[in-house]
Amino acid sequence: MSKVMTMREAIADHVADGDFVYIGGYVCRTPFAAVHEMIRQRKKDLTITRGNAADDFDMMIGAGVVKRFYSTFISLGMYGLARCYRRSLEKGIPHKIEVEEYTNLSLPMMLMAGAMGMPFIPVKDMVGTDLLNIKGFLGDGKYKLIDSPFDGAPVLLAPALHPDVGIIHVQQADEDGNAQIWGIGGDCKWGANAAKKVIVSCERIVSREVVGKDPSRTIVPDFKVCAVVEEPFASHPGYTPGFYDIDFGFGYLYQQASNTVEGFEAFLKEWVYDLPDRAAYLQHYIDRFGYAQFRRLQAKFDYGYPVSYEY
Amino acid sequence: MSKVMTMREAIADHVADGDFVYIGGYVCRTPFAAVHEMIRQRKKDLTITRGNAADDFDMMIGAGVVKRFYSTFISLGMYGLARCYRRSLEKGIPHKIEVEEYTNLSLPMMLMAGAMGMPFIPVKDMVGTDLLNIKGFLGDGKYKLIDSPFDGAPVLLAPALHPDVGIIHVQQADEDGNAQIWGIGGDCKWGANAAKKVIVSCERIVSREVVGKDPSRTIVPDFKVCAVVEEPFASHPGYTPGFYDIDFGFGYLYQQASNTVEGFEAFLKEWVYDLPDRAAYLQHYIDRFGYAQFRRLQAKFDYGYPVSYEY
Amino acid sequence: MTEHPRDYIKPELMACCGAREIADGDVVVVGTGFPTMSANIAKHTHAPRAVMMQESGVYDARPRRPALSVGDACLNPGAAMIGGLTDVMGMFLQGGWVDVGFLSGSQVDRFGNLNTTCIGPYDRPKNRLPGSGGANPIGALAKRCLIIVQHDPKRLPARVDFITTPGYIDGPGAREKWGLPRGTGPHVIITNKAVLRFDPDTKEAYLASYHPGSTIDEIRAATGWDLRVADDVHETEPPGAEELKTIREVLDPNRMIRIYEGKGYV
Amino acid sequence: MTEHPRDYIKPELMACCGAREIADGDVVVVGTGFPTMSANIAKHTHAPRAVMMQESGVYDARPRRPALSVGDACLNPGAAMIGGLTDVMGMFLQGGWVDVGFLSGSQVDRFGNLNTTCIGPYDRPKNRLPGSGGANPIGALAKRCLIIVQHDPKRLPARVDFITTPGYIDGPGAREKWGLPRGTGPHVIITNKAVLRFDPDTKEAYLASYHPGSTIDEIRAATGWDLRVADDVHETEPPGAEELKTIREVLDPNRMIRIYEGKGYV
Repeated sequence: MSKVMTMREAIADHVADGDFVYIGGYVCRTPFAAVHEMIRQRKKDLTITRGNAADDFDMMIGAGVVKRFYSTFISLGMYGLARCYRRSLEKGIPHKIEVEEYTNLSLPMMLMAGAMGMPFIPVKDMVGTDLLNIKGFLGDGKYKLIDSPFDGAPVLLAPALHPDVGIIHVQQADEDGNAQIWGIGGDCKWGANAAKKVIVSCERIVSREVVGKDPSRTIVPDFKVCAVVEEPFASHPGYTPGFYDIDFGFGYLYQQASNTVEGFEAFLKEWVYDLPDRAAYLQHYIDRFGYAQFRRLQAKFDYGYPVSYEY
Repeated sequence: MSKVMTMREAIADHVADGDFVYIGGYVCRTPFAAVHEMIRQRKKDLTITRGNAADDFDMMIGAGVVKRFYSTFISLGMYGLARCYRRSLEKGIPHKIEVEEYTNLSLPMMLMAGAMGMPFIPVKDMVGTDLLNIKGFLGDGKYKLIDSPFDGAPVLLAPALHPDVGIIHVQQADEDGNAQIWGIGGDCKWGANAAKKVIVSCERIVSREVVGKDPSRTIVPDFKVCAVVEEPFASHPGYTPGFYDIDFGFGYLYQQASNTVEGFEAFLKEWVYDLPDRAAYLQHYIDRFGYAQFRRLQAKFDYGYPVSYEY
Repeated sequence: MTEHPRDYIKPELMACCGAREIADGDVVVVGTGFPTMSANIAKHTHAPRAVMMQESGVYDARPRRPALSVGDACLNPGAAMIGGLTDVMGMFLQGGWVDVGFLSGSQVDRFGNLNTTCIGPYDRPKNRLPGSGGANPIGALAKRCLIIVQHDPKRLPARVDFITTPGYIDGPGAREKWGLPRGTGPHVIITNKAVLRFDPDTKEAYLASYHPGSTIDEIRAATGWDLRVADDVHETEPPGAEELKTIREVLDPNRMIRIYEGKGYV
Repeated sequence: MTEHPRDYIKPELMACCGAREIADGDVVVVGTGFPTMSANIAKHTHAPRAVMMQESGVYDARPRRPALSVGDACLNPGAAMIGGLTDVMGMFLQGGWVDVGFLSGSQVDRFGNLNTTCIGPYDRPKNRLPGSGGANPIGALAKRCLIIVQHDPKRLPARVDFITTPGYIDGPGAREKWGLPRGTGPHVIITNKAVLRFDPDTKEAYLASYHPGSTIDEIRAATGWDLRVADDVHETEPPGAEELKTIREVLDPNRMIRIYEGKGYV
């Protein structure tokens, strides 16, 4: 049964105000089209997470859709600190979000624990630091320190996470939602599988037969997926291996815009609110920067080796 | 620096008497050439493990190289019960091995914990059953039952495993040991990475450039690998996806032989002790069953789709 | 009205009994033999959206020959997803996504506990069996376990020699006490003579239906405990024409299912 | 004897200081900028078998352009292995395989603790910083951490406002008490004026060498604690000809390293 729909439908039907949303990506395969749509639909009170957040999370915070953030890190990478995030925590603009802070080891492990049905997971980091002294919306449930029942050594336990929805962008998926990736994974296999349901956006929808030619590339099985959206260039200004590169110039544009509240609002109006969907976004990109620039982002091609699963 | 060597060298140099050895495979990619070589070199007092053991483990037990076995299950699949294993436990032939019993959930999770540097891992199975009442060579270290410090619920913790050596068979590896697979994984990614060092046998050695064309297929990085052995058909009578099928007839041969101590000894003499290496084994196979039968095992070919990692 | 041809064999009836316990959309962990047959009958009849996985790491395989093990080569080409043991047993089963699991054992007791470890004392076994494998976690974590066993008093004792896989353990409240997830447990015991179900209060297996040709007395005599009989006990519905056609024309044209007759499923 | 050209800039010297701490065969977790530069200098000179990974999941990348983030597109084609965060941070780092990690922060204190969380109180921060990311686990679990920081009293206070990443925490025995693995911890602090090392007894950073052009007094005045000076304190060895050649001809022909001068590394 096909789960193919538009991003508007996917976000309207499957992301509710107040939901805990995992959003994949690590510059690589950021589901930016879904992020824009959540902002466009003016979702409220979301809890968001992934390891190593970036411009997409900053934008959601600035747009006011976020209440809580399981955080490990957030910056604009080479462009420096995340402006909206700072304004939220330093000045309460548009409101002060609540933060629960972990690390790029512990948080992905907590998503893995959620995906694997473990109630909690032992991690070796965080101990001895002020990360143990700050407790956010989880309160004492942020972690537990125990003496190992095996050898008495101190062990930190972090809780498993179970997002209501996972949103990932992948290279290809079939109409039922079997989703395939290659290249940098971040924590998206765990985040998606920890979630109660998954929205998959993809560069291309392929047949079930194509999926079956290389099943080891699948990271989420169809029975977990509630929506499949074919959305080429969905990661822009991030990248998708084999499809397009990072748009460094656009990253700079966002940094410049987000330096001020006014600039940020104007950016949102131009690139999110005034555009109905991703096609319009790309149309606007080409109008503004030219097709040649758009073309420049598109990836070179290089063959990998085909493999056979036959017997 | 190339780590390429013969199987004889790999086993002689990197498997010591008394070692704890993880041996990958799930009918799929069984490292049978390495198993034969450990028997041929008459290793002693090994501790062995993997989820769902089969004919290779039975043969090692019958050959007397095993002292201890972290077990979840062992059978000859469609051929029924594992004869040498039963003789060992029921009659002490050639000696009674020590068994520590887990399941196909908990043991792979314990290998994952070992690979991930976790001291232990919570698992939801085993509780309420006699698996908690039998403790083998780990004694009280087999598991610990605690009340979750988060919600008070009972939680079973199983210890992380750290084999001295991991032995896996893969489709391809480069000379330094970057090892790539596709198809059924069993627990070999975790078992290999939990080990202090890894022996990789492969159907083909490829260049580092070929590995780099599809790095998402790599399951073990070169710095963990101590030996690379190019050993085509190493999984026989098991299979390797894309290379050759299961040899059902040979499985029957082993079952028949292992029905009696004498039959088993004759089998070992014919297929292990009297042959110097894998080439001789295949030569003997062709001599005995004919090239046409050998050819019949070889896999059909079907193209997967090539992918690009470019930007 | 469903047509019921009369030329079926007992293993075909048993496979159909299994199939009928599978609902559309169910996520099913299968082994080889009966489980695969049952799940496929369901998929070809009333449950087209049921999906199957094998513990070795395979989801939605499209084998061109019957798989002879859960790691069979034929499960690789065409599957929707292939990972490893921790994907299927961890992410899917322990993660709480599996609706139906199949179990089998040398002994099954009145609480649906299974023994695949040993006959006789553990330290000096009369017969040493393969061990748990995936059985214990499936019994612990699948929402509904379907147990397939041959009907005789040795195989259906009041209490198994060794609990490898949890049914209702020692009765009401036991699974909860041990922290097993809510809404899981054995659902039905399918034998070559009958279908047993579990009393929601006592957690003991009772006779729900007797197969054509078997009698209640015969079944009670072949059961190792004082088998209670349902008020609405009835004859098991024989395989329907569509089910049999699926088995014989689609799933098993070589009639490999006959080997179960040789094993005593008559 | 090694030749030392005089036209190097301070960031080049700092990158070389980092490179010299890497031994042949080391497994190194790198970020962008200094760490990648240092590891590559080492690989092209005395440590050809050192290997690099990025926390995003990449091992032994072969980028054709300088990576501008640890998730950069250029890290994908040609790498030896690509997984995810739990592969690099879990399997390799927490698994105990990482020899060298690089750290940087807005504040580094005398015990090598780092702050990348906030300046001022946590609940009402004057400046809110990005958070731990991979820093805390690298500081907790890498065998030798190399800390890169600009040398001024604000950035090198006696005590950081917030310990994001553990150095020696509050001194001798603290890492052990918290159960951090043996043989891990900060190894060296490389600034634009000096190289500081850690006293094995007190765990406090002391002055090991001053860069050409900097004086001991100037360095002590620019440090937020009463900086002790090694008995064998000496001038930092300037970049060698081979090191400089590697930087300028192989690693950074566009001289992007100059941006660090603009950031104050002079």
